[in-house]
Amino acid sequence: MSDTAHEALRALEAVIFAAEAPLGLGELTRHVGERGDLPELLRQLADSYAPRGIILVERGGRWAFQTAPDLAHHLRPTREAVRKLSRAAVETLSVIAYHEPVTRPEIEEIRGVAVSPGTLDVLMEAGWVRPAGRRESPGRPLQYATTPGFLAHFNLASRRDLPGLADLKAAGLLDREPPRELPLPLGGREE
Amino acid sequence: MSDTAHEALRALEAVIFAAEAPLGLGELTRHVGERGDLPELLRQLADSYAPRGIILVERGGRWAFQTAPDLAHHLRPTREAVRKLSRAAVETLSVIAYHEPVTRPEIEEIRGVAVSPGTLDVLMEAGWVRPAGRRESPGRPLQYATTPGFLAHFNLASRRDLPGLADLKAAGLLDREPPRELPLPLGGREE
Amino acid sequence: MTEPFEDGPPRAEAPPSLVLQLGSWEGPLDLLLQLARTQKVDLAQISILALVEQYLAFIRDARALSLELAADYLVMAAWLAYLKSALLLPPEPDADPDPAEMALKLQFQLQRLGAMRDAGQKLLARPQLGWDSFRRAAPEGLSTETLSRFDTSLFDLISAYGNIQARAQHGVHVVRRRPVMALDEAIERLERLLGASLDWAELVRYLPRDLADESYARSVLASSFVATLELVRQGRAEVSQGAAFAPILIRGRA
Repeated sequence: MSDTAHEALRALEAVIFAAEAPLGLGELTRHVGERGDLPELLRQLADSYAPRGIILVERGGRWAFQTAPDLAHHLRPTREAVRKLSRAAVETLSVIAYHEPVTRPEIEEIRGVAVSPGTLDVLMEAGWVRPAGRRESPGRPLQYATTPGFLAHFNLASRRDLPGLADLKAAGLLDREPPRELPLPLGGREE
Repeated sequence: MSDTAHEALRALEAVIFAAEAPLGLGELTRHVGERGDLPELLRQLADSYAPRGIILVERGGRWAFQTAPDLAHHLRPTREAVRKLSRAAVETLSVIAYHEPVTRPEIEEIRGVAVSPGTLDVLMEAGWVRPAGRRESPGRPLQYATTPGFLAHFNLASRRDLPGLADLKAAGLLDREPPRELPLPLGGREE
Repeated sequence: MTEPFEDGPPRAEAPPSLVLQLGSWEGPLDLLLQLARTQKVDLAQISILALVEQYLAFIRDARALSLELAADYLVMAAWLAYLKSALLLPPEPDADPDPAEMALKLQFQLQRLGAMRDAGQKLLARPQLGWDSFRRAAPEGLSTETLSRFDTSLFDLISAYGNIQARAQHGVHVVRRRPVMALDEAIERLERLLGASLDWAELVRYLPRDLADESYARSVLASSFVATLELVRQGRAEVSQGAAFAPILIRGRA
């Protein structure tokens, strides 16, 4: 490659790199001056970047650098974080598991406190709860039920494997005093 | 070059290219994974960019792409972007850079005048100077040091690249304490 | 050139030879450094005695011209005058502080300030980011996406349900219905009965008779009295009482 062509390529890549937006041929010429066959130079530059992690692309007559599409996972790597469910969420989940399909007012009646919108979202995000159609009753409220993912996570063959009230009583889980730190349901809103 | 090394270089260049600020080895590893000798890969990548209009630079242990300095005339904005620093600010900056971490009384002793309120503010606002903890000495005075942004702005790979640093050190001019307590009557105010 | 003021007002005579630019020095050390540099030798080889002479001469001239000098310039002058006399005297072995050492320290300070000043200029001469080299204007940025994995055991689940049931058992509180006549009911009833009668009549005549439940009878009386007041307020009834605790009379208004 000639020295002039090399210098033209260097100028082009610097200008495109530092630009705030993709540049058209006119803007490129204004920055690097008349350099002969600009489209041909841009093609050469794009070729030289093709195998790299940064590539030169044309979009509607404008040129810009971007990262190679196959490397996107390095720019947004995922990380797994273990999160604890809030007590409100665990309770809501248990009510759905024992009573499904169940509507939100029913969950609230059983728990004795209102269910905040975030609680059901978290359970659906966890993949344990799904909307399960509407109840054919006044207001047609949405019903909720558990998912196969719920059974898998808790190692249950089916919902029938959940201990019944009698089992809970026998296991002492019904007679326990409520935990000391249990917030009083003043005003009826959880947490 | 092996395919794995090639892929590692591609991932590195994409991540550094997309980053909003220079990246250190830890951040690079988090994004591209364990890829063997990262400093060696970065050196290879920097070499491959050396003749280009975009270069890979190390600034205080962090890596970034920037345009080659000799191409500034294609890129320089028409307006004056660099604000003029006062003589006091330039001198205070060099005192901090060559003596860091350094307290305000030390800066004042070296310069022979009090540091006026605006001077350190301007340097901190520029992102070149930061408070760097307190000296464990009577009064626990606050110390100042330069930032990675300072190295980046002046195109220094590390503080070792400060102009004339080795000579000044050899001449004993960077010693914190002068040979002995000096009874010089200083304490004027700078303009 | 006969007009005396043609070229502007008369000027004071130019100062002798030394050009005084007070205000352009950043303190006495700065002035000393500038004077030292006029010696045109390495600061490490500077003649402190000559430098002291220069400084004192400068201060003398400034005072002769009645220029206002900041106090620290004068303090420095006094100190340097002392240093000068100490340097000129025959060396005294026990002098404290040792004048030669004081001179060395002054030299050190000048060298150090000179070095920092040069370093600042060298820094500014370097290629600068945003002027000589440029970063990307709008990088995409990196981010890490977090996938949540929820950690809840079957025990957590069933004990939570147990807690709900336990709460329900402990917490049931039923408020027993108390026999009352609601205000709405009393208004509606009184309005219906009054509509037929435009004659004064005692309020009690309009109340249901044979009320076995004492507390219900009191509720009926209270609600009906309030209902009366409400109908009067609406202009649909009139109420009258002859004296305190006398029977309350009401009638409807057409």
